[in-house]
Amino acid sequence: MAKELLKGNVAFAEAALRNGLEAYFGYPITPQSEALEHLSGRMIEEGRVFLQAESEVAAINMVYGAASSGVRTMTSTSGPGLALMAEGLSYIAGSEVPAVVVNIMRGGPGLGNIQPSQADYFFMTKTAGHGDFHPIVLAPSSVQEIIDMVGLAFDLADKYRTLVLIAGDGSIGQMMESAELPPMQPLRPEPDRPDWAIVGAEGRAPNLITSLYLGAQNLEAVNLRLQAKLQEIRENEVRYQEYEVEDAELLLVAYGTVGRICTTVVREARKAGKKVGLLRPQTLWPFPDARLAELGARVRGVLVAEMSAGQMLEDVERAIARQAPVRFHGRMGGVVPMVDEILADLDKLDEETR
Amino acid sequence: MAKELLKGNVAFAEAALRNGLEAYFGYPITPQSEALEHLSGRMIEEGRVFLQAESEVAAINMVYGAASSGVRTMTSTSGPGLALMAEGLSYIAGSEVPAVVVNIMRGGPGLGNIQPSQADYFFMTKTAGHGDFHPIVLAPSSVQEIIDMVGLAFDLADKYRTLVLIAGDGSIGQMMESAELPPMQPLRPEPDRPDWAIVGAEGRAPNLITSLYLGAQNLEAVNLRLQAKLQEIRENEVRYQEYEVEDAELLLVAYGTVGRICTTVVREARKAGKKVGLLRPQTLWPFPDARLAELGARVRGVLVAEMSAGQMLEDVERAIARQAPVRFHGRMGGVVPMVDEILADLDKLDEETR
Amino acid sequence: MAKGMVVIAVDRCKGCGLCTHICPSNILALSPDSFNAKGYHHVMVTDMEKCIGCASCARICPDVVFTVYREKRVPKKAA
Amino acid sequence: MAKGMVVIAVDRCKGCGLCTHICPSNILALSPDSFNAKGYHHVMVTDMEKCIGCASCARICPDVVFTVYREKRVPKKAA
Amino acid sequence: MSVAVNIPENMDLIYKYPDALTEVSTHYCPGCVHGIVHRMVGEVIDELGIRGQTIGVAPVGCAVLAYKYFDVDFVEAAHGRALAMATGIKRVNPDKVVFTYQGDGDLAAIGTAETVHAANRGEFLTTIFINNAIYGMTGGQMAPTTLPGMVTTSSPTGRDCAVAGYPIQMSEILAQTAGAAYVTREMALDMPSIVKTKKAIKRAFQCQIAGLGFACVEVLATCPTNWNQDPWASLEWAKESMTEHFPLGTFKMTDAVKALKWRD
Amino acid sequence: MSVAVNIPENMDLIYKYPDALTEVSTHYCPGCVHGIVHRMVGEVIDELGIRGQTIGVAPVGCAVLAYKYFDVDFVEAAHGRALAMATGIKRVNPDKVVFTYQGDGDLAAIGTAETVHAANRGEFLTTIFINNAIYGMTGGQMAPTTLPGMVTTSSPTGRDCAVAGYPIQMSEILAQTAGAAYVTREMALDMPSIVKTKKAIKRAFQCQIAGLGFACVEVLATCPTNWNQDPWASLEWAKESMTEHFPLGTFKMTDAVKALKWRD
Amino acid sequence: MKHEETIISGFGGQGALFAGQLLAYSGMAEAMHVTWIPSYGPEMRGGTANCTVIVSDEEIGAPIIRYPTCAVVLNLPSMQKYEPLVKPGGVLIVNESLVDIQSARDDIRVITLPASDIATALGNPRMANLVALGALAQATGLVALETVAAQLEAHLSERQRKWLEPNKAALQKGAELAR
Amino acid sequence: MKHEETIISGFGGQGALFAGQLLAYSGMAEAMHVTWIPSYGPEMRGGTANCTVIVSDEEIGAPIIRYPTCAVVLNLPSMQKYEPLVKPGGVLIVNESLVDIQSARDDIRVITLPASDIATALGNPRMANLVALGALAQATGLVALETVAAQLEAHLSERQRKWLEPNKAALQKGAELAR
Ligand SMILES: Cc1ncc(C[n+]2csc(CCOP(=O)(O)OP(=O)(O)O)c2C)c(N)n1
Ligand SMILES: Cc1ncc(C[n+]2csc(CCOP(=O)(O)OP(=O)(O)O)c2C)c(N)n1
Ligand code: SF4
Ligand code: SF4
Ligand code: SF4
Ligand code: SF4
Repeated sequence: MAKELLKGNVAFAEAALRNGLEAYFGYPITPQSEALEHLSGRMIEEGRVFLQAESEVAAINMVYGAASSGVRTMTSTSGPGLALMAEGLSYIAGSEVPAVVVNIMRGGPGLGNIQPSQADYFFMTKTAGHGDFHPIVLAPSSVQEIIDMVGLAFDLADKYRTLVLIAGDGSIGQMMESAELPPMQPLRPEPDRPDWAIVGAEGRAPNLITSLYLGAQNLEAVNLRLQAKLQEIRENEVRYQEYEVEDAELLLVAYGTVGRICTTVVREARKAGKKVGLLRPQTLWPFPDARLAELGARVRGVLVAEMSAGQMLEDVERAIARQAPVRFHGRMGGVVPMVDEILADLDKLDEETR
Repeated sequence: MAKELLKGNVAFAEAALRNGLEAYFGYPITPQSEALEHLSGRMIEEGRVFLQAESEVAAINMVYGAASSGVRTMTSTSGPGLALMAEGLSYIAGSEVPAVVVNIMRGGPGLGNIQPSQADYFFMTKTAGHGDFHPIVLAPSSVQEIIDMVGLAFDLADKYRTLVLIAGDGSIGQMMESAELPPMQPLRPEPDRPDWAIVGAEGRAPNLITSLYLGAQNLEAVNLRLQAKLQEIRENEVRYQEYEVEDAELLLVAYGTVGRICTTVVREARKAGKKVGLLRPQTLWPFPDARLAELGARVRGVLVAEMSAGQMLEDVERAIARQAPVRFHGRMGGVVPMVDEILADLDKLDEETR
Repeated sequence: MAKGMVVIAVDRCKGCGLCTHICPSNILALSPDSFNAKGYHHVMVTDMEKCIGCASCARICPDVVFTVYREKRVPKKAA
Repeated sequence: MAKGMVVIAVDRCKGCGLCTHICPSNILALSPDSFNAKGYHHVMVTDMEKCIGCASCARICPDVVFTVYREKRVPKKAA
Repeated sequence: MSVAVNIPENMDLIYKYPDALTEVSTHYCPGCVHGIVHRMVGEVIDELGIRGQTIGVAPVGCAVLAYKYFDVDFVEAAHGRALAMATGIKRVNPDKVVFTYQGDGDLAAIGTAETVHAANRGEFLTTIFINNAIYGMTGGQMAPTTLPGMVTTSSPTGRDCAVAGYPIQMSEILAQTAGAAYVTREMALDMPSIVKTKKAIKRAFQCQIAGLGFACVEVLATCPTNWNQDPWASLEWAKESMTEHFPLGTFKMTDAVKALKWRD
Repeated sequence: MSVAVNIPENMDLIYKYPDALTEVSTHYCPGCVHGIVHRMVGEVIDELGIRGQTIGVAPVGCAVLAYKYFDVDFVEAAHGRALAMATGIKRVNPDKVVFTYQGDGDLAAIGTAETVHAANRGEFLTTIFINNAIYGMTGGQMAPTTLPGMVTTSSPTGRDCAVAGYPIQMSEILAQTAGAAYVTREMALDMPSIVKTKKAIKRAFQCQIAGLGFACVEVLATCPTNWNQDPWASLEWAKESMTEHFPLGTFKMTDAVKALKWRD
Repeated sequence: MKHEETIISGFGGQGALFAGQLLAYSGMAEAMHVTWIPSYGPEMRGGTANCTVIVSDEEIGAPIIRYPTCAVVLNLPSMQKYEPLVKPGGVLIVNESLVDIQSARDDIRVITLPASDIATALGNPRMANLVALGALAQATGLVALETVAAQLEAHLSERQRKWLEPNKAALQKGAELAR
Repeated sequence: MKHEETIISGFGGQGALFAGQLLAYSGMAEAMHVTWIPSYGPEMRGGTANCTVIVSDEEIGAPIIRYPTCAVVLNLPSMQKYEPLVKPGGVLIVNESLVDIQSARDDIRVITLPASDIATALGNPRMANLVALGALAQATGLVALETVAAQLEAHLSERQRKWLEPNKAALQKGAELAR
């Protein structure tokens, strides 16, 4: 496929379709509505399922239903909508059906506004709902990466029978960039639905999708199995990208839009003769804590940059465990950090740790 | 008042009423329904507002409305219901109205079961909804303490115009214990509603309760104010209880029901000649990290016990920052840890760190 | 001979007594002193000869305790 | 003399033109070339003499641009 | 299930345990109408020969464990979201028969939006709606359908409608949606009504199979436990009191549904 | 607001800027009916003399900033939850006049449960429901009220009701609730209908003040921007097409409401 | 030091929960610390009901225990479940009217008494719980029988008032049999 | 190395976003990295519209910037907002048909041209964006004018096709005036 100039929202939607998305359910919310709009035409064109739900609560439970039937299904939303999905997300996690949810983050709390933000980090990585579970959380920093991550998300969801979230932000959703879409994948024919899927019990014992387990011991057993799976994911699926960390004395940690901004910061800092490197987590859960612990032992200081009051910051602090000072550059409410502002904080960190 | 044998759910409900609760909105869910049931009679008796809502989503938004009018108001629920409230909680936080929400935790994820659990720790302390905020989270370990904490919760909510959550579990809700209720407080008369409250604009400029701030700069300013308030709370409202930590070589950290179980563990361990102490956080947010960091420097090892896969564990690890090994004893799905099992893990830690 | 006949899955019965009220022949009763495996006073037939095979018991029983038989009818014209 | 009269808050106008269609006297039009402070071609009265003071313009205007006056009526009996 | 008895030659089997039900004994209280309706649904599945094509959606409510009792593929939905989940399922399995089985708290309180919109979209789904005027599972709190004056654990002095709202009439509401093809209120409280309810359930399944639109059968039922009544008395009470606030009848039936040929 | 003009002695002021509105110019698009209805609500508040007793609840939708335009206490609710929030407010301020102002996405999609239950409880609230058949604020996606065949950004080939559901008739639904005292569908699309709508709004406020129950005025409106029509053309189109799917009329009016004395 | 961790268990209507509450009230009345916690949840539909009561001179840590120091079993399933769990040196009270198996434990004190039959004789089989409670008080010496009787008087519901004297007799009878 | 960070800003209907996309397409066509991001949100109702386009030989970090190296201002509010922000050494293109103030900056290159008038003369005032884009291409040398014309041809919507030649003329005219 050739490169095209693609808007992030349209790109991830089309990428999902080409990765075999069979059913999309969603409710409009800025700044991701173009994804829903794109699929409203394309899915019908391809003879697949598109349905605008009456709310995000309904949308996630429709996804839950379709996922229970073993098809590739997803929804997309932004903060307030994601919050409404929390119960459904927990049910999806508890009954171990594969599903993908894209969250294009906007300013909060409450109605806030619709500018880019990363303030749903905690919500997505720590919980996403009541009870013990973590979804896999992927954090793209470009239109190309969100395209690629949609494919990855479906593969991981299917492989682990788990919930996968994609943590974008308004900037990635609204931006156009040149990127390449994947080729159209053929749909899995119905008879190939996974053997746990509920599709009618003809010729076999009935299947059941549930998250109810009466009796503490039973539910604990399920939780232990879930935790074992999460452990496996922790061991195998940590992803991150490093820029110039080999000789870095100062380490930047940032993801998504801020991550890509920090590549410029690294370039500028290097021009100014500072040995700065960047670790950009591509999975927010599982988090690259082992790698950070290693780097923490080697660098003079760490600067975390986020569009939030400091959420990933806590995970970085935990990983670094005071091996080096950890400082924070955060913008909120839709303000996107600028290269020179981050550079200024790097300078301070440099002096402080010299 | 004399001591009575009181069930946790009834106790906190009656305590709320006596602390000036003017309006309760809720939706039944085990294991907290007795609170709603108790108030269904008592509030009407006292001429106050009790309304069983059509859902938790409606309940929290009714609370939001009543709170906007400057009255003491609350709801109570359990995991799945709390998850449904996430959006509303974020609005309440974003528009800075005081409200109290009691969460009597049960096994998850999904429908799970109704036995005691502590697996909503992340949900409550890290986020409770989309965007940047933390509610204050109080963690009672006895019927008396949940009574006392309801009063504290309303005071803190009013003082900081913030959301306060009470993190109970099925055991605290269902248990009867002897405890003393506070005396009946008189209701604040309507003219004394706070000056920001919306009660009709007669004779003054209109008031507005909103969480919408167009323009990134405006919303950032609001967030900065919010964060400043949270910082103030961090500095002033950390609460915890210590048992025998003075000479402790091994430190237990546990809250709520597990916290009280661990007092027995400490007693038993001491009988066996082990120098064990317990730190029991009473506020989960703000978290007693400074105190833990101090203790971490002094002890040989730390054992965290929770009814979860390890949630508070992460905060403890961050605070201890590898000054001492941190180990974990966790039960899930409604299983309550037993004294001897925790003792066994303490023994292991003892040997490991000798 | 009886027109109908019921077979009772005794251990499914929870002793709710609905069938005893509905039986037009009044031949169902709860065992006054024996318990089934679940610990309930279960249903019994007091006089099977009077059973008319109406299946009312089966239709009202929430626990599907009854299997019902009825005398073969002389085939009529199809309705 | 005109039966009615309107006062226009020019800078509130967004030039939607609803009033120009509704005016029974057909005396409202959008300024063909002048803009108001908001940058819109705003409404103007072409012939105030023909205004009958019906307030239709005021009632349909989404931006409450109009204030309307009408000739005093000879007081009638109360309805 | 079967007991070793000799069945005389001249006897026809006229009622047997439905194939579509498992042999698991239910957790329902003695005399609970849930069991009666389960049986009817099982029979309808048998009669239509759709066991292998049917997918059930269990609610949160006393029927939460319904999946144990039906020998068909099942999912357990979140409280109130059965029809949203069913929509997701049906849309990706358009050739399967999907039904939800829901209580009044589930369908008419927390699930109101999902219910109304599934109906209004005309989802090809069948809903069995058990209206027992109370929240059974959680210990007898007031339901949106609780009758005026009725004492529950959350209306201890009896439902005061002026404060707590009125019994909600879901069938009347659903009949106002364009997508509903068949909306009826029945009861399962005596022999004629049980026979009639079963017919309605069958029609509601056939409506789906024929692709005619959304079908909902509201069944007036009892909860002897939380009503604090003996099972038979509760049937009598319900017949008298519930029908007063919930008039029986078919509130919507499109011509196509009317014209359905019965496959008996 | 005022301009220095000489008003002849023989002239009466017959229309002036309502006191209950602030002087802030709205953010609505040129020709948007939201502005017309705002004005009417402002006038009604003036006429009833309740500015200081009124509390408004803004929705999420194009009217999200309504609080800027009314000179009364206001809250901004979460999307769809205006009536839940209003319930909380009214219950603790029973002597105040509380109204919600909501769009079709807010009231009839995500807020369906809150809407139906506030009505069914008979909350003493007044709801102004702007039905413009589209999601204006988010860029013109299909609403639950979008007409068959209508092109929107999420129904690019026109709404196919068989797949996307039918235009939902909320007034018909709300009329089925016991707590609703006054439910009417009006339009604000030409002079007579505007005059009539204002009367309905006034009645809906009076209904609340008199404590008669829940009142909802559905107002058929336009969204010239997302309909891609010139403002006047959009009024004409709406009059023709919308009324076909949303018949005008009063769907419920209790005798007490009928008997209301007009304080004009 | 006094400290007992008791589980009382039986069928739904047998009053296990109330007996537990009475024990807790009695402990309170004697100025001890007490906790009472019921089993709750799915077991509610039909099934059994049980509660855990801890009465202690010291502040109570864990309100939920796995191995009781005393168990009162009013029916067969309860016997099967709790008999093996009683801590060595503990006490097991068995309602032999409904439990037709015997305990094989020789490291605990087993008190077997026909509680339901005694209760029926006293007028109401539902008083078996009090017979057993009387035995428990007697066997453990945890609380005085008079205290229990006084608490019974204080906490019997209006509707049950008429059963006060028979109830007291039941307590008494149980205590006698445990002597 | 080529690297320009451009903001194009105007009223809703003035085509600022499309001009930005054309610039991005042209950058792509010349094998450079590009990003385009619109302002979105409440400004949509009425108000102004702007976009940020970065075209660069290198991979692009921040897609959002505060100080552009080029700004194209099609109306007065845009002029007021962006004129002060252009980086020293940068380029400012001003549509003087609608902007009646002058830039006081002497550290940047200011190109003032009556874009709307030119566009009107060419048949449609809506082509002012292309006049300005032509000037931008010319002034910065970021992309060749032919590339822009080719991309215009490739991306003009069906409905707009009839305006292709006048559009090209507008580009040309703008470029001429910036020479
Ligand atoms: C989100 C959420 N809220 C509340 C509950 C608790 N809950 C379980 S069932 C139920 C209501 C049951 O009533 P109904 O639907 O009428 O069914 P019934 O038990 O009477 O058959 C409630 C409130 C829950 N599980 N999840
Ligand atoms: C939970 C949530 N979901 C979605 C949105 C996005 N959203 C804002 S307004 C709106 C719909 C607006 O349509 P309507 O209510 O019809 O009002 P209109 O704008 O047409 O006046 C939506 C979906 C949101 N803010 N919150
Ligand atoms: S079949 Fe009819 S007559 Fe026979 S036992 Fe059943 S109800 Fe009675
Ligand atoms: S008052 Fe009537 S006649 Fe006068 S300008 Fe307005 S619409 Fe026209
Ligand atoms: S609680 Fe009520 S609805 Fe539930 S099983 Fe028992 S009788 Fe049936
Ligand atoms: S988008 Fe539509 S509803 Fe919103 S202000 Fe513009 S015209 Fe009105």
